[in-house]
Amino acid sequence: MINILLFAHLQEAIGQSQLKVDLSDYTVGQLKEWMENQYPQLSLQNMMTAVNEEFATDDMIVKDGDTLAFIPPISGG
Amino acid sequence: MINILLFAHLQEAIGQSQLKVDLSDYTVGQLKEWMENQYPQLSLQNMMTAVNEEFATDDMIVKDGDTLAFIPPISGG
Amino acid sequence: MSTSFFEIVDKPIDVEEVRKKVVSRNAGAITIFIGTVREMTKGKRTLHLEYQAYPEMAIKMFEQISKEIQEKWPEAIVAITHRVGHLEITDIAVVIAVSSPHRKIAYMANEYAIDRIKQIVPIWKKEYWEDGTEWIGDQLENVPYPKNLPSEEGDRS
Amino acid sequence: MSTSFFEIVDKPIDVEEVRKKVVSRNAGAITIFIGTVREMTKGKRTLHLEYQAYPEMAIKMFEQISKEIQEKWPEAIVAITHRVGHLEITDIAVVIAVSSPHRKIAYMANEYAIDRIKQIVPIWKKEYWEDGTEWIGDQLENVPYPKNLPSEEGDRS
Repeated sequence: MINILLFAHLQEAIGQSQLKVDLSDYTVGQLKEWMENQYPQLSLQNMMTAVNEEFATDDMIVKDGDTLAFIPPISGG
Repeated sequence: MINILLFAHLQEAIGQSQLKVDLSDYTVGQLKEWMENQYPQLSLQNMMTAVNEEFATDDMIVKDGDTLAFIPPISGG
Repeated sequence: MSTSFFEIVDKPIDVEEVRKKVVSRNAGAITIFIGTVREMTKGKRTLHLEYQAYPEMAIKMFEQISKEIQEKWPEAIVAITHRVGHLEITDIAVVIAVSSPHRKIAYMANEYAIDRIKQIVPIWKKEYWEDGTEWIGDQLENVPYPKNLPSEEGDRS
Repeated sequence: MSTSFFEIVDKPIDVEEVRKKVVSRNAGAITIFIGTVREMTKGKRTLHLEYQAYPEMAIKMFEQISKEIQEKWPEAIVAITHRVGHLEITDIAVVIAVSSPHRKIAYMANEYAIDRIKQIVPIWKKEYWEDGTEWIGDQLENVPYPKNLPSEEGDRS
């Protein structure tokens, strides 16, 4: 089970801020594809991601219990 | 009559913060010399001065009613 | 009163509280940056804003920025508080306080902090205009994101 | 509550009061510089300080600095308050607040203001150490003035 977090327009696009999915040992890139198949309204290919609150690359493997967050271009400050 | 203001170590050196003197139409430079004659403990040759709250040069003439201030090197902020 | 140097809050930020965190007997200078909600941007009138954060990660990124500053300027002390939720014009979105023995470093470290916040801290701003809303993306390159801009005809400029 | 943007005061400075003077609906950034009394300078321990000003001229010079800033950065708004009298370690000597639509100018104008204060505003600082006192002169060149330094042997460094 991995925990997926969505923010900003991604959250609004699918009407959810958090998903729990049974997909451990996928890479970040594979999870992006899986999400886009489930939610065709999402475009995640160039989206930054974080695994367990640290920025991650597409080839990183997401393990059971991890939290994956999609990080849209930020605009704080 | 002109009004002379002294600050910081100059004020402490002569024990006065203000003098009223009957010396109109002296230049700033001449007033520096006059002050040094009156108070040999003062060294004013390279001292900045202000006339009526604006920086002034040594050749400026100080008129009756003016305020002349000696401005030691500043250290505010 | 919180003792944490890095906070995400959903209430108005008390600037004095952030300043007091960096007070030090060895500080000759404190710089404070305050990001406020501006009404007009390129001729378009903002009505209000909404900020959203990924708080756990945002705090970690604030700590990373502080670590980077410590490496560059070991004597600098940094505190950062960012607000989330609904903000009105002139409201304070972020406060960065930096103290240092000398002022040059206090300015440089402070500006470094806000530049890095805009690069790596997961916080998002949603603009509310008279004719629409938009989650703003990547202000660094001034590229709106995604494409959901109010029409040009609606501009007040 | 004073409405003047430039003040010399003999009581503790309220940073919030200075900040509020520059709040503007068009400001996206406010920078604040706070000069505080530092304990150690080059290994010498300061016990406390005394500041003296030529207030009428100091206010005029603050206004001149503000005018210079307006010429360089027309959208910047500046407020400055400097304290005089007896100050303890960590006490606030000066507060400079600058608001601007964009942050870069708020930083630049703020730093410009403190640099100019140290050049043209008639305010003097007297240091009290354990082994003597001195009216500090011309910090820009780090030249003590006049020659009345405590002996080197007295240093705690």
